[in-house]
Amino acid sequence: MNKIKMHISGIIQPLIAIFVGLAVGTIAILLAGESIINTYREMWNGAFGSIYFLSNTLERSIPIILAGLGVAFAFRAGFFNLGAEGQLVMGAVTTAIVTVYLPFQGVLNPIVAITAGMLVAGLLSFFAGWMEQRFQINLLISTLLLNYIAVLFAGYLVSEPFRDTSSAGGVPQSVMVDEASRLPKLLEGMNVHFGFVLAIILTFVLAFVIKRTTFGYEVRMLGQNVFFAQYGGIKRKKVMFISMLISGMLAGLGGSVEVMGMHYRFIEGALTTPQFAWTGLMAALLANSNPIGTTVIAIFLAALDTGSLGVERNTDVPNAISDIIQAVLILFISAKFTFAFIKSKKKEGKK
Amino acid sequence: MLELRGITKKYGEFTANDQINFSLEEQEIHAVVGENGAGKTTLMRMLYGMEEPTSGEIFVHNEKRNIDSPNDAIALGIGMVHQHFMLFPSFTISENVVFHHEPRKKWRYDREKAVEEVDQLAKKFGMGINPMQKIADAPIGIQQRVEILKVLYQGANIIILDEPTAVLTPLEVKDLLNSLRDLVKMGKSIILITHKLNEVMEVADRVTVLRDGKVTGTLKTEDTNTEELSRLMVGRQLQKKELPEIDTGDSILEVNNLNVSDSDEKSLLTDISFQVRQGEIVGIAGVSGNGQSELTQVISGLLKVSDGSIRLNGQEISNQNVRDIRDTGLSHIPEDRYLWGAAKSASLLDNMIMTNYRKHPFHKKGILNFKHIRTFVADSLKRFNVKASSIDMNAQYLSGGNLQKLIAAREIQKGAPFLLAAEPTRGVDIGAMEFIHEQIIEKRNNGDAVLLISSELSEILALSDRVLVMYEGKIVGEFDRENVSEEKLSLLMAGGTYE
Amino acid sequence: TEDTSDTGNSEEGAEASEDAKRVAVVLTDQIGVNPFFQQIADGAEQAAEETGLEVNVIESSDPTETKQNLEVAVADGYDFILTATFDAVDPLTEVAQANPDRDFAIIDAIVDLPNVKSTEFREYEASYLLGTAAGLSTETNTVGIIPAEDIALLDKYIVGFQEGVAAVNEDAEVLVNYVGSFEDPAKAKEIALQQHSNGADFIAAAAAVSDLGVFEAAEEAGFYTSGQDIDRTVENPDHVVLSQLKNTDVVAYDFVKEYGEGVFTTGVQSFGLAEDGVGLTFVTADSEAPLHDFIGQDTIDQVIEIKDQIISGEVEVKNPLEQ
Amino acid sequence: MENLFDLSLINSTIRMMAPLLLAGLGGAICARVGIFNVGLDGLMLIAAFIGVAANVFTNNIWISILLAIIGTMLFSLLFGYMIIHLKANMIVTGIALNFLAIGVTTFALRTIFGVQGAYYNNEMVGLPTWRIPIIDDIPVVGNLLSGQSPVVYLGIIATIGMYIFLKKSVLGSHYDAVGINQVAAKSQGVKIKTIQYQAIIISGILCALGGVQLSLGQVTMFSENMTGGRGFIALVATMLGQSNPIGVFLAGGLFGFTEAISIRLQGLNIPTNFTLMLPYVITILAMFVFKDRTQLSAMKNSQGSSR
Ligand SMILES: Nc1ncnc2c1ncn2[C@@H]1O[C@H](COP(=O)(O)OP(=O)(O)OP(=O)(O)O)[C@@H](O)[C@H]1O
Ligand SMILES: Nc1ncnc2c1ncn2[C@@H]1O[C@H](COP(=O)(O)OP(=O)(O)OP(=O)(O)O)[C@@H](O)[C@H]1O
Ligand SMILES: [Mg+2]
Ligand SMILES: [Mg+2]
Repeated sequence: MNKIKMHISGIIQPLIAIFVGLAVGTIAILLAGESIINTYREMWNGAFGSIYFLSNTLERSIPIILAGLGVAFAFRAGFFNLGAEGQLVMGAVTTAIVTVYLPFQGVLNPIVAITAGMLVAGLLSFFAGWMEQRFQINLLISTLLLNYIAVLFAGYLVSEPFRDTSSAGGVPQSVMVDEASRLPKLLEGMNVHFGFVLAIILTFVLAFVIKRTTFGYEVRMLGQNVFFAQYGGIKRKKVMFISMLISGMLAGLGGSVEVMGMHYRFIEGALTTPQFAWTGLMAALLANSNPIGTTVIAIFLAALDTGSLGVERNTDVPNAISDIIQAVLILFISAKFTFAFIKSKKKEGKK
Repeated sequence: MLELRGITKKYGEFTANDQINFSLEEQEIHAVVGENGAGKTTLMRMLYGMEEPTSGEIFVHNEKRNIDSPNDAIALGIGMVHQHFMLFPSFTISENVVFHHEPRKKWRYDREKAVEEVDQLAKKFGMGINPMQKIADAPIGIQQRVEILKVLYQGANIIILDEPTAVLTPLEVKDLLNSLRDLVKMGKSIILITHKLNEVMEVADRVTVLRDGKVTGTLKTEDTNTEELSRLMVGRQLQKKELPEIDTGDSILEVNNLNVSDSDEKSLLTDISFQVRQGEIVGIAGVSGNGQSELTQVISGLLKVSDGSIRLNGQEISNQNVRDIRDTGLSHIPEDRYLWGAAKSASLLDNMIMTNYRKHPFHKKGILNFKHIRTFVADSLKRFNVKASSIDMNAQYLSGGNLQKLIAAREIQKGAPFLLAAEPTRGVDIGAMEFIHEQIIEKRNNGDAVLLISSELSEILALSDRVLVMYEGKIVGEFDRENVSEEKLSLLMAGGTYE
Repeated sequence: TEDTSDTGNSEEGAEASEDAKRVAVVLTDQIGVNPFFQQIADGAEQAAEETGLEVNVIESSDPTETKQNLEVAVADGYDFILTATFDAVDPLTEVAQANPDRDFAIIDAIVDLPNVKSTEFREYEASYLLGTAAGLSTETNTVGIIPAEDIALLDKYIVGFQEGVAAVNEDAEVLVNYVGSFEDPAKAKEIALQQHSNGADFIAAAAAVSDLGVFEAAEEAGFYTSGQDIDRTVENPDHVVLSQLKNTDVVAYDFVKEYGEGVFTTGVQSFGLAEDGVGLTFVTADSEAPLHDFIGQDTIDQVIEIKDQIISGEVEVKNPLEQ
Repeated sequence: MENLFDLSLINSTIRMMAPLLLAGLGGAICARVGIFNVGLDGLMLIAAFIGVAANVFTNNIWISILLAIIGTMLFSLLFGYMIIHLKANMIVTGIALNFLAIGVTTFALRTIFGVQGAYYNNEMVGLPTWRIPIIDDIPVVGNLLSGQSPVVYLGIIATIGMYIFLKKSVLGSHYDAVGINQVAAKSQGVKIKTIQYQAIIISGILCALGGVQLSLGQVTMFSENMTGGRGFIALVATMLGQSNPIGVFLAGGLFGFTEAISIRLQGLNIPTNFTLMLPYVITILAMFVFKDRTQLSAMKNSQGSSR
């Protein structure tokens, strides 16, 4: 009985959210004087209209998923890692530089380059963890601040020492990844690349680790109650370091595969402008840090992005509308709607 | 002056209170007893406006009232001391007492006046406190007084106390009960919730017994006795147990000249030496706040040793990490089940395997073996009578007594040669208490060593082969089971000397 | 999205006019970020109207989006796809290679493929002129320039400016301070005030949206400044006394018009002073605003002379990115 | 280099810190009642926009500020409703609010003014600068403290006012109580929701002032996303200042100062990206000195008060 109730409320909530989101969007579309059905159709088509569009959606979800998984993992251990953005960028820039300077190309090259990227990103996040552990530096602030530092540092790397000077553009970006070393696309002519497979595999690996391993158990218990974990002999320091490291590595991987599978170089701003890290953070929080939930929500949020591209291409609606719809959707998904409704109903019933 | 008629409270399908009738006379102490989860707190929360009854009526001074919020309750002269303290640790005592009824100069908070008023109030009711002290620095006994002062400050005539004695030392309990009597003399009426029937017999005029959300009897204390009350509470007669004589063996825990200081070099434990042998329960009696918590923590590895040695099972364990100490042979029932003992939002299963998850066959190569774990947890919970709907439910939905049983189960199941049991039955009903006591005794009978730390004197007396008394971080006395008496202990615990 | 036709929807579009060729303008950023994008869109739309083409302007906001928009433009059957800026080079290279039978053009960057027409601008020539004007006009012998970010791309503006100043005024000092963002007018204003307090009486704004902050500072603190890409002097002729010009609208217009008239050819074109692709207000183009006394006709005359020398090759301004 | 430290540096610091301070105080008042407000940036952006839009239509700076405050309050109420009544996750709601603010302002910029990127016009009336009579005449100090926009002075007054409110008033102590132990406050009949809404509204007003200072004080225009992440820096100031108004003031000041310095350091031969990093690096270093004691004591408290 209770289970059925829970299931229904689990479905009703997103439905209400989508309804409100679309309603607000409708108002905005009306204000802009466009056809509502047409706009929403374009939105749907842009996200899922064909295999091609689906592949774009999946491609876009890759860094969101990985950043989200990173946040989720640290969060499970009770550490709030707001540094996904910096980690994403450091992972990407490291990979982009290493891949070019490796003396060999081919399968091994991306493996080494991506591993290097993950390590650097992991160390960045580890550094924040270390400062917390050693000097009680608030993790929220340090990870937030390290974002700015990492983004500026990466920007420096590709505008000075590692800039691609071969082209006359003078924009801050690294040298192109050798064709032999790129991550393969999953479908000919489609954008979604091997990074998606990695993201999905890691989703399940993470779900497994958290749920079924002793380390995952330590992570969960530490996240639920530090004192209980200490009492039980779980070493906070060790679990914190490892989970912050893994968290950063996951976000870093998100950046690395974007470089090796999509842009084929590090371009300043290419990973920050789309707000991958923040979107990933929201996916993790909306999914209560459950890895599979995070990935599903990440794909949904990516679909909103690609859908808005469809709107942009084919209608006169300013694409700010999709920002609005997205924000409203997210606002209402996170709301505990059914609760409030049932409660108010009860009260009315009594009076 | 107060009457509840046909009060029912449902949480979804679950009925926490079922058609409760209850009345409180002028200047009466009316005790409410019942096992964990019987519905005592729920009933009082409705009276205090923190929960809404599903049905039923409340009459105050023969007028029907709707109490929708604590403000309504306070306005009607009802005050409540909650089972869990409702204090602000970083506020001073006076700030806590006057909270929400602060003396003011226009919009400004008149803190001086608050201190003055609280000081006077405390003097009037004979409660020694320092109004300027921070709650965070105040011992539990004082915090309890602050809770009562708060209610008095609000001018309550009906005072509800939800298990006020659960965390107090015998001396503090005595003080409290005396204060309650004084309060009644000064015209207050009191509802006292407790698990301790001797307190009921001592102080209450009438007693109402709850079982499974229903009233099973309302009696005058003169006309009843603890046996009858127990039967009404649990529906069966409780039986007392004796400690069988067994031979003690090697010493398992040896503490030598142990010193612990805090970060400001203030001494918390001074020159503690004692040992616990196989087949022996050593009880540590003492008013809480005299170093028992520190002793527990230092033995279990949660606190650093400044000087001295602790040997467990022949190995030095001072300043080792918790994991190594546990592996050396420690089981530990912590003093605070919600802080140290469990993760509230984790499942019973997760809570249950904390001591075992690193052992075979609980995992294979770091992967948890759920097949084994599920049967293990289900069996243990069954064996220890933990009432739970499923092993996957969250620990927070377990009543306190049941959670305590789970923790005891977890630690005793571990089969370590040494059990450190700190306040193992704090705030637990008689049924659960009996059960946990039996388990501790059985462990001793199996030839393991037990260090029992409890501020409950009756518990110490019932279980200990030997009793040590702690006062201000030192051991101030030692007794064998044969020649220990409650008076001697009380004296030492209060800092007095004996003989 | 700015359609000139009724809708940009592919099916409906085809219905609207059977044989109208369709042009997609894929921009790499939101139009508002830079007046430059607005110019391209305007130029393309005007040409399309004149030649009866259908045009759809599509904005992107990151490289992935740019690529996808190019791909979709191909898939949606647009006959001619125009894009711009260096950010589009990677995506366009890939898409143009994959679709050799489609026509593409890129403004302000080079993609060397048989089916792509490219244009680059020699902004440094205009910056040089701006520098000479500044060097000649300054009374404090201190001028400033405020670029958006410390990236090599913007050296096209900075180095040209510095060389221009140095060429006419050996004693003049050039202050360079970066905003760190294309879209932070408040910070740009702060920096401008700072440069002014260090003695600069002329400060060139080179930071897109952030320029507005420099203009405001000029008005408040009473110094002179210049705009970029389009003629900004009209906005505040008392303080924005010059504008460096980059006629992307002309190029966009030309490209679309050529395509509409069927005379489109691919290849690389370079636009500098000689081709009237870049310029400076009052020097290469008139302005609706009056010339400010701070610059003065004398200076303009001298700068015109320098312009002619550059065009004739007498004075050579090097591309700072190739030095 | 010789100009690294001069009077204009302090002036510049005060200007740069004003929006941070105001929004940071908004964050602080929320933190006091147990709300982590990540939406500061969005609230400022909304205010910056409404301030400019109202200015265009009314040409009156005071009405513009009033409307900005009202509009921002509505948005902060939405935030409050989501997290208080609908129990939404605070951080998710805050981030979503930021996204919403970007969307709404960009959309409105297009639909109302038909422009993209930035809007300004010469008829707009910016915030005046006020010369404070007596202070103005004091040689050095006059230059520093006088001649700022009224909102800057409001920021200073708000700091002091909030400090007094929290330390001296009864309501202020209730705010603290709600933040320290909600259940306990509720058990004493404190209306938690009311207090949280109050704090959120105050935070809305403060962010509105911060936003207005940005779009009508520092410059007189609106550009898309013109807060440029200042709301997040304000959040850092809130945390670094341990939600104490004076602390927030100092943290905001530190940030404004290092930012002002970093501009001047560009003259040296350091890559600009490194000078831009300075404020963030210094802030991290500052954390080593000003340990977040609230966090430590919160840990201790949770130990002490639990039984
Ligand atoms: N908010 C709630 N939601 C659902 N069930 C509840 C809630 N509060 C209490 N209950 C249930 O109501 C029953 C009675 O709880 P109550 O707190 O009144 O017990 P109690 O008699 O005070 O027990 P204890 O002695 O352990 O304090 C318990 O079984 C509990 O599970
Ligand atoms: N939100 C809740 N939902 C369901 N049950 C709850 C909730 N909160 C508390 N309870 C239940 O209320 C009951 C009383 O809990 P409370 O903490 O008052 O006392 P307790 O832990 O049972 O203490 P003790 O054992 O000391 O008497 C418990 O059975 C607990 O499971
Ligand atoms: Mg209880
Ligand atoms: Mg209870």
